[in-house]
Amino acid sequence: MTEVLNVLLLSFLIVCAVGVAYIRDLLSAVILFSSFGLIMAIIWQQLSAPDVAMVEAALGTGVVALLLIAAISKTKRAE
Amino acid sequence: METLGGIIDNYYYMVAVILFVIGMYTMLTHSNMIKKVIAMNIMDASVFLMFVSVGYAHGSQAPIIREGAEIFYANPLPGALILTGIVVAVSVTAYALSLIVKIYRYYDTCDYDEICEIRSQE
Amino acid sequence: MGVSEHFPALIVVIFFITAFISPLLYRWGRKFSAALVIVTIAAALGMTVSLLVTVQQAGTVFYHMGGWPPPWGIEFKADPLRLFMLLVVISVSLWIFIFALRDLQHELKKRVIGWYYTLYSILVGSMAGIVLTNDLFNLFVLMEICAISACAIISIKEDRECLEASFKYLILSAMGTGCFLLGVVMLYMATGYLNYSFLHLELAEAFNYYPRNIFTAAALFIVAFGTKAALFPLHVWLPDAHASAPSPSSAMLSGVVIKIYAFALFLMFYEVFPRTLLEAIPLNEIILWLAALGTLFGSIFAMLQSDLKKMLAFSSIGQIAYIFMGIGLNHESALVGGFYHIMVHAVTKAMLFMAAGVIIYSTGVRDIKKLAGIGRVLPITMIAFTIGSASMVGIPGTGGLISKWFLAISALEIGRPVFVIVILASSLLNAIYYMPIVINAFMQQEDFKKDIKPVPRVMLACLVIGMIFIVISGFYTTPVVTLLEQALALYF
Amino acid sequence: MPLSDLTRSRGGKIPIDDQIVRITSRLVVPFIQVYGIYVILNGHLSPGGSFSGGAIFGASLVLLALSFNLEAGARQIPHHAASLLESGGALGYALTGLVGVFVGSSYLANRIAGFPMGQPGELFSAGAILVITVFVGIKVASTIVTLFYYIIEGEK
Repeated sequence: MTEVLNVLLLSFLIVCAVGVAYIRDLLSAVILFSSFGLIMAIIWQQLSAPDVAMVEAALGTGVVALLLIAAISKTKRAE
Repeated sequence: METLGGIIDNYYYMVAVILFVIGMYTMLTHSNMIKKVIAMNIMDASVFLMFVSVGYAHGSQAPIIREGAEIFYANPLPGALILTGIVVAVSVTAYALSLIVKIYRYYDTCDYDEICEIRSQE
Repeated sequence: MGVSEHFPALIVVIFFITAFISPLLYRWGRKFSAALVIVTIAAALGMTVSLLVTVQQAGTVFYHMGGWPPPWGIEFKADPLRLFMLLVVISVSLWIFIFALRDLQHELKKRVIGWYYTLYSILVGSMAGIVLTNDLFNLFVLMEICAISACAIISIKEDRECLEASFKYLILSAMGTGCFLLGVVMLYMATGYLNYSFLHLELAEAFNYYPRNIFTAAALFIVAFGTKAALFPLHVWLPDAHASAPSPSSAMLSGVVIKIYAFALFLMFYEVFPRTLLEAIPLNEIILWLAALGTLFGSIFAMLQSDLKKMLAFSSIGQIAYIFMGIGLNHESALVGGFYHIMVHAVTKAMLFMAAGVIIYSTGVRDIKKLAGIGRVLPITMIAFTIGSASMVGIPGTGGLISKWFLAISALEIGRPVFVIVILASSLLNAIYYMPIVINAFMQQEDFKKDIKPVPRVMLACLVIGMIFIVISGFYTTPVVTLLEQALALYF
Repeated sequence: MPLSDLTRSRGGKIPIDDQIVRITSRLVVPFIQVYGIYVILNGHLSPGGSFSGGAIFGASLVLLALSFNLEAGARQIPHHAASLLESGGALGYALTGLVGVFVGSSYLANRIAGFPMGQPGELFSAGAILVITVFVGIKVASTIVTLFYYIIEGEK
């Protein structure tokens, strides 16, 4: 059962990555990237690395998205 | 058929490599600099995924010592190293973003091609 | 024993301590800020020399961080070759820093100079770490620190070219690091070790089971270090980055930083990968031919430039290729040539960038064509430039000849005369773009028209030291060559 | 473009100046901060540690700045204090490592250098690790705040 979950999560990762590549709106790309990080955090948990999951949830999802949004707010939103 | 079986068995590696390629492709082909930074993060994350999945064996538990029963632990080393890797990636990202904000102030654009155009006209 | 036992770790650590003290010091005791950095680098130099003496008497020294032995802990290794490299890195950075003290005040805003000291110490410390470390993941972290601080000493001069160039450098270097880490994962997958020595033993056997992993890792390493060291087709970031940076940063980046990565690639090939791998696929050939192309194309690109610093930056692409040629020829005396070139080119290119810095400081001219007759107003600077150019071309009496001589001899010895022709051709090309500047500067009848600012004595003294060193390295080669031969004998 | 423009949807206006956001964040922030400190202090016992804890703590300060306004947030941790904490945290790490050298063991040595070890599973059971963790936690938290302000404010 976890196999199915893992495969779903991994395919979601790929979808997010492709989405980031294609979306023209940068803010949406950042949100997609943030969800990429969230899924990544769950995958770390599945891979028995809870400490990495924690760091990914805090840094990868929160702080990086925050910095990206801050940067976009100082520059342009559209690509 | 054997190759296919190998691919299915190692799906973490396959996904990691696919993400690496997507990340690198986006980083090198898109001219928007913020997009490049996001893609760089995706590329890094894919390498981290690969590293951690090397340390994971099917059914292994998180490496936290518990009393009593013998538990089959995952290799803690990749996890510990990847922590450092994530922090390094975040610091590179932050530095790149602060550069982008400064570049925007001079060129009024985040697009690398446009910057090259502006520079070539001078 | 006492504290001397800890020198391998302390050499790296004191730089980081200084780096974090200096912003605090810059706030309250600005006078001591620069002195602190100089004292730190000098202390590291002293430790390196003392360590070199120890190593030559007692053999290679290993240092385990936190007392944990490998493969669990991080290991630092001090063998003669690394210490030679460390000696070059630290002494050249001390020399550049003394030059930088005056030059920075004119190129940077006052409030960022304190941060420049911080970044400079971090950069030197991380390079010392890259040289000494014996652990792949530690190498990755230090490489990333080195890349960020190298970008930062470019972008600290906040004009548009610097920012853009340093962004380009950052992105390409991040790509390089990504490739490197993927390669590390491949090796970890096959062996389960990250320590060089353990990897070397284990890979010889693992090569029979997972050849593809190891091939991929080798390819990724070539791309990663090639990008960071500006090996020919991966050099695109270098000219902008090195040309637009403040002159001391250019001297540092072109003189030292790119060589560190060439050295790291050397370690990968001779300390990590087993010999069987290098015999199984022609990795050396790939590097050799890229290097041969690099020597030629670097010089050809340099010929087309009109900006002085840009020309010097392109010339770095040609010169770093000699070092890669030394690695690629896979022969002891070729490596002696390569390492000798690391030392000579570090000094020469740093001195040329310093001379360019003096010219820009004093006259504000960057265009090569406008330099006519400058030799009469800035004689010492232009004499330094002349000697530096002579060393680049490889005229007898300068250090540049010695390294090319060793490379050519070993190319003949292993029966590859093609590379002798490549070396000769590239020397000729070097002469074509360096000599006109020198001739114009001294021979031109017309006077130099611009006003000149008087040049501080410290800057001129630095140039004189460089000149003396280049000439000495051209005549008195025995100690360094003996040291290198001794050090390299461990690998063959 | 100011930050509030970003949160506006394309048609209507939803400014970030919102009562609900303010009250919620005022409620949540103390808990986040306590959680951050918990993660920092228990890094050697449970998943987490200085990086994640410091990031959580720093993010709480940024959240405060976002939900009120930047000036109110900046008052929480002034710029010069932040840069002081950054250098101090890193310096603390390096100097703690040096203790090992002075005692006669190696750099960053822990048990061998004679740091007191408690019972496994207790808070004070890891010697130098806890000290280093606290220093790094301070550094990470202040760095994140500094980074955010640096990007959002630009030229200081």
